[in-house]
Amino acid sequence: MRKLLIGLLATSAVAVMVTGSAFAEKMPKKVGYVVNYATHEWYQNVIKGMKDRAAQLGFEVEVKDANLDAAKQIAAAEDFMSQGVDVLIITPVNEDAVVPLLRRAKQENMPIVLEGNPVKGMTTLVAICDYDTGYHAGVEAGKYAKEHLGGKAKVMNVGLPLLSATVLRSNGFMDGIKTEVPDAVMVHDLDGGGNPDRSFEVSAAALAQNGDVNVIYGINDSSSLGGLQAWKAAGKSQDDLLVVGTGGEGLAFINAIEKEPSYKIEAAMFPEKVGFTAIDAAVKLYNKEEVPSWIVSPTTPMLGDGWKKYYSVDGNVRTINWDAVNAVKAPDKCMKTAADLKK
Amino acid sequence: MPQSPSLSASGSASPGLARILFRRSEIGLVVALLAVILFFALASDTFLTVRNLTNVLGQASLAMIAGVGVAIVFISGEVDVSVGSLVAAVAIPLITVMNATESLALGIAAALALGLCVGIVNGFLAAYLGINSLITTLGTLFILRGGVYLYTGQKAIPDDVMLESFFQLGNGRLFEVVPYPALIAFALLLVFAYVMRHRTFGRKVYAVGGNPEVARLAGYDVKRVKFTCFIISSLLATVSGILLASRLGSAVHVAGLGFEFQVVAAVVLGGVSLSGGVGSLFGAALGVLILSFLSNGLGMLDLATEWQLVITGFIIIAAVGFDEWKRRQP
Amino acid sequence: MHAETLTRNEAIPLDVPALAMRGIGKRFPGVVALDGVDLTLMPGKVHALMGENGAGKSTLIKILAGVYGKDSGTIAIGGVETELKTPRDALKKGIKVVFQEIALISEFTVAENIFLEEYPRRADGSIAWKTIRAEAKALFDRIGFAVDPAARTGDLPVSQQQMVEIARALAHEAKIVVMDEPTSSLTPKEVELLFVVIRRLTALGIAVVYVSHKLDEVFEISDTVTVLRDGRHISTKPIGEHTHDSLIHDMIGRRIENLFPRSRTGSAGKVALSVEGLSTDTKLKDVSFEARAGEVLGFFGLMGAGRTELAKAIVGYDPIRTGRITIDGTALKPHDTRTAVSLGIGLLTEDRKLEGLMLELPVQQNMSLAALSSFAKAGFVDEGSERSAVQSFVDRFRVKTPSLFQPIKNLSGGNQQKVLLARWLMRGLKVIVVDEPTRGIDVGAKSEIFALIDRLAGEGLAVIMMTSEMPELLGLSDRIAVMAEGRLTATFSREEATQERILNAAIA
Amino acid sequence: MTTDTLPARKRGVSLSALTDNSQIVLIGLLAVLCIGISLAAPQFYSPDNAIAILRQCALVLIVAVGMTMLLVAGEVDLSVGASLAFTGCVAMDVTNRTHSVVLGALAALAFSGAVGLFNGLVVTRLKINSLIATIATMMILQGGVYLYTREAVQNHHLLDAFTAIGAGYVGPVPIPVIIAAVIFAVGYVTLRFTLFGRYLYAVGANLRAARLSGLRAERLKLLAFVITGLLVGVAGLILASLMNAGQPTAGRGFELTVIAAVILGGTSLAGGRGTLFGTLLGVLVLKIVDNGIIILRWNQDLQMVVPGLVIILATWLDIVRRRNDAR
Repeated sequence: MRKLLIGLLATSAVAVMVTGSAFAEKMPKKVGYVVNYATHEWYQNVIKGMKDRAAQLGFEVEVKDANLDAAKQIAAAEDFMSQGVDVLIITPVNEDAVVPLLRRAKQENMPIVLEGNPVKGMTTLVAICDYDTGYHAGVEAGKYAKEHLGGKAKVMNVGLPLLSATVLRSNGFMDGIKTEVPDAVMVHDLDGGGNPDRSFEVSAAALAQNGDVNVIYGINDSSSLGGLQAWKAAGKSQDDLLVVGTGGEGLAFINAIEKEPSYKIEAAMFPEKVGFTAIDAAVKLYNKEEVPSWIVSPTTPMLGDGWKKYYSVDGNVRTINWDAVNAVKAPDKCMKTAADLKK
Repeated sequence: MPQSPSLSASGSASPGLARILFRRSEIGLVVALLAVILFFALASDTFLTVRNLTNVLGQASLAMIAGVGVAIVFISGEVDVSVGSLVAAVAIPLITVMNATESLALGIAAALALGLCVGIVNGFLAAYLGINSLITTLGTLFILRGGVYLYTGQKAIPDDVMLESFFQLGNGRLFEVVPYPALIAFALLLVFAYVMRHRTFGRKVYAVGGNPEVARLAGYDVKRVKFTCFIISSLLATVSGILLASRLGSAVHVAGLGFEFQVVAAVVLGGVSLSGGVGSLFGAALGVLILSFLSNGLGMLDLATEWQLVITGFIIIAAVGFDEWKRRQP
Repeated sequence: MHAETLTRNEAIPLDVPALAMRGIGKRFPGVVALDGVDLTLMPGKVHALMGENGAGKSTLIKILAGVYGKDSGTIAIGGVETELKTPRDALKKGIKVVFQEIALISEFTVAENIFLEEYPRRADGSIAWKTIRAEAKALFDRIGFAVDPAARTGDLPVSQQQMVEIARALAHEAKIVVMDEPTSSLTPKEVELLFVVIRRLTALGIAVVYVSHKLDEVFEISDTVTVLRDGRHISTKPIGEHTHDSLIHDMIGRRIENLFPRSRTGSAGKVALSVEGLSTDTKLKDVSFEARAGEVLGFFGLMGAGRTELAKAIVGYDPIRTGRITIDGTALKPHDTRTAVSLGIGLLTEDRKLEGLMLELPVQQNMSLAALSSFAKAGFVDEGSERSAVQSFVDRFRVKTPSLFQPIKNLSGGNQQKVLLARWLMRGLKVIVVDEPTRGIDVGAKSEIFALIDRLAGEGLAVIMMTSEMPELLGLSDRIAVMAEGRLTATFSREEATQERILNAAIA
Repeated sequence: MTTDTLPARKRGVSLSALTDNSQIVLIGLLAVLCIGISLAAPQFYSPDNAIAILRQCALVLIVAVGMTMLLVAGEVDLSVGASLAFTGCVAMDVTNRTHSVVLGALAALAFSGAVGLFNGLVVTRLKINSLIATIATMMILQGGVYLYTREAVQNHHLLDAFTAIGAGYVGPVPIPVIIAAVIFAVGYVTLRFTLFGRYLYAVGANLRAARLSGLRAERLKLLAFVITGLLVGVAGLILASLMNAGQPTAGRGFELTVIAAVILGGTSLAGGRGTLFGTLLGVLVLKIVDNGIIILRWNQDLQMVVPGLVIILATWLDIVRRRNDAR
């Protein structure tokens, strides 16, 4: 086992060197990343992935946090441009709100990599497919329901209508689960605010209104865990329950999978990989190479102990297994995007 | 008898921009601002560039415009915290009307109309019905934000017509140097500083906030003065909202979250008292600038948000505490 | 136009009453403040309005100023019936009032305060600051008051603020000028200047209402006197038909004998309070005195002399710079009301609303505040014994209240004052400082308060009474201390004290 | 009427001893809400929902007890939301390290008490308006919690006692509800019957009068801040237990919910007026509105709009009522 691990590490090192050498000709000195919400674990891991990758390639990533403030995001990008970074990576607080910024960046010849969701006038986007992530998790949930829940799926969606990405996940999940359990229904469609205490609160009320639920889907780990905690607090047994989380950015879901009998599926979105991919895209833009307008970063549902394939945990430190993650295939194109929501 | 000729020579009845700018209470703020700038100029090599300094002026202008309005309400002895939601709300009529008519002027008119309505509601509830203005405007803060979410279905409304004039409003620069928002902010600051100093309305605001009973005896309609202050505050926040919408190119439902805290903190830092009658608009503007340069500089030093929050919190306590201490000295 | 304000306004007809108030009535919760009062002012005449505190002068003036609405009666100005609903209405009709309480914005300069009601403006509508400063200066020069127009008003001593108030009434065209106790803190020289101004006003055809307690002033300046008592109109006569005695008789009525019921006969006991070399940063300079158990020590001083500051310093409320305060032999730590109260000294404040009453709270809570800890066992308040104690004081002091749970804001001033006095008596004090104990209290309640104060001294308390009312000072005090400019200028025994000697010491 | 501040204690406790006019309006509102919601959605009266509502109320009520004391004393604390999140993290972290629920709870209380002390000192010593001072503290805590932990502090100790604090039951009653009930009862007695409570009203009603009467106004306010802090600690502990993690992102907007409930309950922002019984009603009304919107499956965005309207309306009714009283 240990030998295998060492072997894997060695190959990954080689892989890194190979990919690294592909860019050997010209590296930017400094890349700026304006993140929408740095204190969130997801973005902590995106940043970690970026910094790791940039260190491998031998340059610096500087991060500014918009802290969910659309105006502050524009200000941070302005600051980066006047500081003279070579490439800018942006995770928009809101996709529509960075259109003028992209226009100004174009005027100043500042290459920009977007992370998250597509924006009018963008050059390239690194993103996971939110709909697909939900969809594949939904398919797995459907299979689980057929095997363990008597073929019934009554879903409580602890959602976040505020963001198109999270709406896509919920939609994908329902569409996916219906491929296996055609009469699956969404019993509750909730706004959990994406945070645990609010998710708990609305779930508790919803479960009291109608407790006939056997699947809890959360658009992120805080939401699914908030929903699960509300289930437990209502004194319900986890025997006929399936909890599906999304993101897999921190230790919370690992803790839950280990300890909660109903927490069986986690739709992993590999934030580190998103960061990794964004840096590679930034280097390509810097070298004025052709880049696809949409670079998909892979996601995959992890079933039960499946997370151990991608992550190892030592105390409070989680380490990504790059080989396994790099081996996950990403689709060329998302099944549905935010543009489809507006139709 | 504390009646020194030097004090009376610099007394408040002296016009002239320089003398207004450097009246006693504001000198401390100017020094603090210069200290902040000096500190970051030494600590970061990218801070002290024309580009960065003008950037910060542009970024500060939104809080400055709304801050002028909030300061006027504070001086009248009331509070307005509804501006955070208002800047998001006014973008909806602005963008919707612009999309429908392709006219920037009509869009701005629609936005101002909404701002006026909110000002009237705030002013009516607080000044005429006598509901505590903190509660009133906290209520409208919630109602407006909820209303924005309900109306937009929690999605941004994009600018479909992409008028160049609208883009330039928030993003353009005069002679490629000075951002237009900064010019607008400075112009509005001067206009309202003039009003507060040289028009009877402004003096009434100070009198009403300083001592409402005396103001009433002097024949002022205290309620109407306060009512008008709320309208001014809402209209100025609307201007901030319009510039913000231009910078964001859309009506963003989550825009301005927490903006009210930022503005209130800056205004209080600028020496405008929560109890009314004291403070100046230049002080408020300096408060905004100090916090903006602080935020920019800390960002340049690569300090994460958490440090920025902690440092800003302590600076507010220190600055306001110092101000209170100074005020208590005989 | 402002330069011309002191020229005769030809539009004023001299034979039509400038003001005719008929049958004015006004009631407040629990008090009839005015009951069918008449007042007629003729142009170019000075009309004195007299009466004890609580007689209704201030209410009448406030109705005239549009501060209060009247409940009944009519008001005619220049022969035309009119309503004065707001201060603005009154100002528009040319009624200018110099209020007893300073009505100035302390953050503004003197010059700005003068023109607060109507700022001179330039052609473009902006405020003509230069004109304001120049005219304010010219105005002061003309009147002869020495006040710096550029000074921040809040920085000025009270006497100068009073001059600013007076000057303000003259800055604009007026038909009627009302002065409510304008001289209470002015020096005799300044009073003379004021009289010159008043005479100039009457020469211009302006009707002047002059409210004062000071008989000499009234005899000197007024043409006609109207006396009010208990909210009723008593008399209106030309001043020539009055003597000092007749005027006092009209003001006080039969009560003159029993207004100050001095019951004490015994001599004062041991020293209860001793103050040595007390100075503060704000006002007081080297004040030393002693007060003995069982005596009333009266403190007199003009406005701004430092009486209130002294009161606040010796009860530990305000910080002091130097000096030593000893209560019953124990030194008091300065700026610490808690120890002060536990040592047995308390203050009945001058400003009931601001510093005494908890307006929204009921009578019971207001009365028991200082003594509350004595009703507590293990931190819990025994409300039974609290209530019976409160009830017994309500009975003894004859506090008129529907119940102990009535919010105190609904009580009359006299009853409020009794509750606040009871607050301290319930606590059991050695020294009580009473600051203007009868301010805003009607005459009936006044004598009750006097009787209470007298009884307190009789029961062995040292009473320190700060007052600007000469009759109550002379009527109640065993000894009289006089203050001026923050210093103690003289102390008289009851026998030595005369109005003249006291005033001389107060002006020094 | 008797009084709207300290209800008169009659011989024996009758309903009128607990209520006054403003509370009758609230009780009526509560009844209308309950009847209206249950007519439209019968599940409202299910035991599950009742328990869910009570548990939600518990968290808010615990902090609202302290906030009522603060408002009565004429001060306010906006940092409770940020402090709630931080305390939860501290509680979980210390329990993880020590495997002792007692130590974890003590650490949470010590931390939140210290925050209260800090607020109190800043307000009473530096004389900073408490609104501004506690906004600053809020910023410091929001930043500080991320310096302390980047991610949610997970439950590694798996102690049942810790889980029971938030999610346990005694019979059919959730433990947080019992804790809240006890705190409410103690708070009620404290504010209503003790010297400390009576002094808080005096300090809030007239600071100068209180000081002149020998009350240590500054110390009383400081104590109210510390009590509020400690109660935030209790709530933070319950939240961490309920969430099974210390969540640095928790508590956003919590301070506004608490203050809204207290004000709705008739406590004046100006100080000196208010009762804990009113606060209880305020908490119930707000949380039932919140719950009703979900039960009725209305648009959840209304959860922002409705409380805003309710508070403005309630405050206005209070003004009208007091104006009528004055006549």
